Amino acid sequence: MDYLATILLLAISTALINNMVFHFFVGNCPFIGVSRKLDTAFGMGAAVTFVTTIAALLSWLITWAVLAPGAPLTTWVWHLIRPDAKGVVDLSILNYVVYIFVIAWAVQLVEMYVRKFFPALYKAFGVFLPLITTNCVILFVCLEIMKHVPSAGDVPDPWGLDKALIYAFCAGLGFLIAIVIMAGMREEIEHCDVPKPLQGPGITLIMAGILSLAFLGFTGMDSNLAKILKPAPTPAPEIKAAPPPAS
Amino acid sequence: MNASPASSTPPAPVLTVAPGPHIFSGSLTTRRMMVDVLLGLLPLVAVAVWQFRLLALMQIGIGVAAALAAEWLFQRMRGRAATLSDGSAAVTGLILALSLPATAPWYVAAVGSFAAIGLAKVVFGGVGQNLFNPAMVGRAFAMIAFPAAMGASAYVVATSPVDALTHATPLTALKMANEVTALGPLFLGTTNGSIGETSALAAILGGLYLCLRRTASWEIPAGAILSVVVAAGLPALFRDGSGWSVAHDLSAGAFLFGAFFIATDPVSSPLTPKGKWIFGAVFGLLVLLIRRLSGYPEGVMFAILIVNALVPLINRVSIPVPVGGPVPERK
Amino acid sequence: MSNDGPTPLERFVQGIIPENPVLRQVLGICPTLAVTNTMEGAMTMTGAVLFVLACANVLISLIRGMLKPHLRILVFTLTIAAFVTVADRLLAAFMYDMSKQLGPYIPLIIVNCIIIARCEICAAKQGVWTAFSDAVGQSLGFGLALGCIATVREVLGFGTWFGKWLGWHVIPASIPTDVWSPWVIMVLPPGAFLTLGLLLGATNWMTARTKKA
Amino acid sequence: MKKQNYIADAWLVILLSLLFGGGLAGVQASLKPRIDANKLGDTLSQIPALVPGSTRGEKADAGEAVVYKALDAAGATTGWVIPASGQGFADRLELLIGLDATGGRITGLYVLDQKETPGLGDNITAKAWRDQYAGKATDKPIVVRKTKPEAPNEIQAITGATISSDSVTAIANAAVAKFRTDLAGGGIH
Amino acid sequence: MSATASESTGTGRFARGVHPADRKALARHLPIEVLPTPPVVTVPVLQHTGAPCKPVVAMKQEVPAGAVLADTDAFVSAPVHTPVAGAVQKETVATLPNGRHVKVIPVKTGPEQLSAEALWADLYGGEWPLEGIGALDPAEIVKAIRAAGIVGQGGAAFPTHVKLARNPKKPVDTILVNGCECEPYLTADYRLMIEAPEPIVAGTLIAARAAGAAGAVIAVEDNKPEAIEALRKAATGTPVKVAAMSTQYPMGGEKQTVRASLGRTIPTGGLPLDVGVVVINVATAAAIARAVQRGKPLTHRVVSVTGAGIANPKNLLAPVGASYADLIAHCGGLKPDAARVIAGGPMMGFSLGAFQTPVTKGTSGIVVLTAEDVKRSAETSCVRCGRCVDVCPLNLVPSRLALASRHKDWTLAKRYHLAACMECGCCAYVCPAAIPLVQLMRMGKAQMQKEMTKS
Repeated sequence: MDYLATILLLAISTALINNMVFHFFVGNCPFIGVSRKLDTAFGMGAAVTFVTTIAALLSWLITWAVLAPGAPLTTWVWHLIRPDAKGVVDLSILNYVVYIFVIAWAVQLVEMYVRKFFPALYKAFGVFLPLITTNCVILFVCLEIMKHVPSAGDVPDPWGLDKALIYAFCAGLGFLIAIVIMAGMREEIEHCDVPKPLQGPGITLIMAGILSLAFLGFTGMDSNLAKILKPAPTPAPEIKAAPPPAS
Repeated sequence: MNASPASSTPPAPVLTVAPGPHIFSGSLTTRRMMVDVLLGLLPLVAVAVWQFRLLALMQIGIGVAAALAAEWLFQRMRGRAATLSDGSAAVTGLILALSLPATAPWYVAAVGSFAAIGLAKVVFGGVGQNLFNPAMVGRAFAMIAFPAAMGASAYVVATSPVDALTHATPLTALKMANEVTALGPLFLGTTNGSIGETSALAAILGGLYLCLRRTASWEIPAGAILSVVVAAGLPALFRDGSGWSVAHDLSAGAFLFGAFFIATDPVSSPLTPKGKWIFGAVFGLLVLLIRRLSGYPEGVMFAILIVNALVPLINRVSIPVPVGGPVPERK
Repeated sequence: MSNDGPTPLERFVQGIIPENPVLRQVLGICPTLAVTNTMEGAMTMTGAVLFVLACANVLISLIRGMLKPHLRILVFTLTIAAFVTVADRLLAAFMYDMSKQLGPYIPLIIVNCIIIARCEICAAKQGVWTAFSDAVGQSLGFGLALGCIATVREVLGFGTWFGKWLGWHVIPASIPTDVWSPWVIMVLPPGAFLTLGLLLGATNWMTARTKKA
Repeated sequence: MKKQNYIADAWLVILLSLLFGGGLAGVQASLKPRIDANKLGDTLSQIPALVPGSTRGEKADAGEAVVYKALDAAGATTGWVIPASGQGFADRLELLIGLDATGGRITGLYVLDQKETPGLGDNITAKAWRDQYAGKATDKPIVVRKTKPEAPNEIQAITGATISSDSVTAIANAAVAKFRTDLAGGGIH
Repeated sequence: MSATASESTGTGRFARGVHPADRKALARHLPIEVLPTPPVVTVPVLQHTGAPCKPVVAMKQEVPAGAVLADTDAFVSAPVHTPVAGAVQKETVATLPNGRHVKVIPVKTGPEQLSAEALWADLYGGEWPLEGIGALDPAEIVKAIRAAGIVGQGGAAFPTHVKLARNPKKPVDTILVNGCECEPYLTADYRLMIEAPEPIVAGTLIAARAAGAAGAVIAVEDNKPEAIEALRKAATGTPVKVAAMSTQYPMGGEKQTVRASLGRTIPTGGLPLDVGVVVINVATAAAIARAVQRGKPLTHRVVSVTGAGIANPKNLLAPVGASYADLIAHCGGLKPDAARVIAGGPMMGFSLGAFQTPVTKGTSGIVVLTAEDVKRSAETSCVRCGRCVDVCPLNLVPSRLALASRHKDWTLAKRYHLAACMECGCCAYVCPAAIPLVQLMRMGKAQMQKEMTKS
């Protein structure tokens, strides 16, 4: 139950409250570029979700086993070479380089898979698939996971592979939600008399601004939900409800 | 005329040619709809002035004046004729003002109105084309911009000469202190809150007028109320009452004001009755969700904006099937 | 492009306004929105982009003769990722505050379309000097856009300009709150979206006016 | 044949990789101490302000937990600083809590990282508000009130940001309680 | 056939629609008056949906009343006849109210014509025997109808014999005779139902026999109680059922009448035949009776000349080919405040610029509106109030379709089923923003069709 609550909180917090697009601003290029039609937007969102999850799986594994300070595989290999070596081996300087290649590879994989099994979908957003490589959502998710991989000793909030995958999937889902809503609105304003200078990216950004205003309404939902779902781990028994204000 | 040679025959009629239909119901114009909204808002204005005295008049004055000024200015910037006379800007300004705390400094209503007209109306092409309810965009902008002037604390002024302002708003009291306000004051409007939202009675009166005039689609408030009753009522059946009932949820805060006057803004709501039901229900659920779970005591404004954003998708799933079924594909 | 190719000066000037990466090409939106609530953030980001772009452009330009078409993007990415790592560590070592404030947006430079676009469009085809001045021009253009947005956001949101570094209070903090209050929204995500949206509109409007005149 | 071509084509990539690898290793080697010092300094630099009388701090030996020991110029222990984190109104809050040498009294509180609502919740970083915690006894949990505090273990909430105030207090209460147990159990040196 | 066939299972109403003021009081009390034979009639060779006819008479040829002027071999077509005895003149071209240019054959009226009384007696008077209809040969009936040149008189003018010819794949169980006359102002069918119910009932039974339908229903809106009464009296002892429909525009539309009277829904893009029904107009029914029982062609029809802009509103029995000017002149001409002359009803009719246009078999009325009637506020922006959705009898979203048509966005138009629109005009009638919704949709439909056939 507690585990489920944790997962639910992570999911809601990632997909809605700290939405990739409206809160972290990542994924804005495709968000603006590929949100003209609902169908393509959905395809793009789905592709991003899929790729993000795969990239997260790979990057968590690699970070945990190889890159993080004190990673087991690296340490083992190092001890094979230098049995007398001491201290922690730290390859984290290579993180960024490795992630970007993991992402590029995952994109290739998805492209092949989609082309082979979903030709219609491939036709709809095939052109955008290579662009996903430079979609910051995926790298952002990898970086976020990097901070939580538990190999390094003093990680404040360690994530297992399960949490990393949930996080990645919901991050993609958040992007999907954002881009689908945006595409719906852009189809709707296609025939509106939008001032010329604002047509295209301008009005899209303004709508995104209003949407991010709206999404602010979810702020604090995770902490309140946490209170309901899982009572504080160390409840302070002496705390009583504050007496009603003297009024 | 009499002197003219053709005076023996009556003057030839001037005939026009136009495609049909040639007659019109004519009972309703866009402007009349806006006037209807203003009339429907009258009970709310009355309660606001009764409750908050000059403070209410000040907010309404600033809100409406700034909205009209913004409309005039921005339309001029676009090189369009200013459409002040259609009343839509006045409606936006009034609804915005009614959704503000009485004590908000002058610039809240002013900035809110400019944001409402500028960011939510003119950039989309003006009246009839905005995707979001302008008043709510303006309020959201002001609320996030000036949290101290619009947050829960802004409503309580212990030293205020106006009686109503000395208590926390019912929803804040519930969220922060688990305090339940009695239904009577909630219904009549003798509680604190945004100046137009305190009285459930006034909202119902004005709202029913709008629904009867069909200026507001009744499906939207109906869907909203139904979804709140179900979503808030079902759990209450299984739990002993904390004193906060479904009736409280309906009459506290801006729910009825939002359901009758803001969600029913035709421009930013779905096209078909089915869509309106969905829209109303989603709106109600979102209000409840934000009230119960988020950090904000009230969720009407956020719920409106979110559900406005969903309208294109709602429209997409609620395209009515023509009588006789869809048009057959031609080979 | 013609055979002579553009001169370094041309590339430099083009990057600032006519081919401004943010305002004209609408590239690199993510950092543009994320780091512009203070001028410090905007300028640090500009510096980091300048460093990465200049290094990458120069290196790519040097080895442009050896590039194989199908491995081109791979080389670009590798180069950029390496220089971003360097920039990231330098910031963490010497400007720890800014490094903390910018957080993931420094590593995200790797996927910033501006840089890969410049490598592809300019560096892979031009000489070292042209590539370098292109990098500087583009970065200045980027910095200009970020500076504009950050100015609006910081002044309205905090009432300051370079508040942390220089401590300039554009709007005196002593003004009572019933006359003026900072616009907190400008510091938050919505302010970023709205400011950039309106700035793009303003740019297009001015372009149209200049063309007409 | 084809494979050969492939490798031949990739020589540049391989060369670059080696080059960058070496370069990055150099960067890592030369900058890592400085970065680590920065990270630690973030916390350590707060210690003199959090524990009166201390001039510096160092990481204490506390098993799994992370605790810093505050030392005066002479090297004597003047108190403790514990990092604590938890859910705030908007995102995670990271706090540093200063305690006296016996752990019986809070000496100070500092907010390392927060993303609370600007203008409201972020007032938890204001010194005037944080200073309310200093001097509070740790035998009873601290209680947040919306009006003027009456009991010694009460503090006043920030107007309009009750959740943020509550969060800080709850995180502090939990962390202090845990630290007291650890200290009493002799797990901290 | 089954018992359900003749049983009316409709509720008498259809969903949505509008309730315009019917203004029928202007002419509903006026008995049908026979228009004095005009000096010349110009008979169009195409008065129907389908192939145009070729003239079969030569110039200056003397023809007796009822003689064929033009005919064709095409199945979907109907011959035209001269309503008067006289001399054929040089054929010319006339513009019909719908904008189509067609060949017309002018016939100069000869000296010998039937008197008004004799004409009425020939058309609608006398006995209309009901016995023996059951023994008629369906094929012979259809042949007689074709020979008489009968087309639908409700407006669309589709050749009636085509509808009634038996199709083994699509059996017909009910003949629905449409006497709704839902357009405001028009009273032609109403007067005919009151003054000549017998031929209508006879024609209904003959049509049912031809189509093989066991059931026959005459649907009349309930704002015409006298007509319902008269028809019920005439139909006593026959299987013909007279059903009262609610007064609702566009009740006269096939889809709506069938839905309201029989509870059946015609599929979009389909015909009443698809649900086992053939719909004919009351005047058509009377013409069928005359063609089969008296062997006479369709040469005259009742036309309401009404509206606040005409001096003396009348219901006129006019020969096909008489010009609008003849009818208007007979009614005392236009009043000074007349602003628009409409062929047909004010909802779906066409406004006229010139009055030399001949009356055709499908002309139901001439409505003259005043400036006050056609006053319309200036168009403003759509505020998506949804009034148009509330009234569309086909459950479409006119505001969206008009938007799509205006911007030629055929993807959007298709998504919202533009092609299903029947152009009844309810949407434009109610639109508070005065947007010409149906006009835009009409244009959009035509353009979409054109572009689709092109590609």
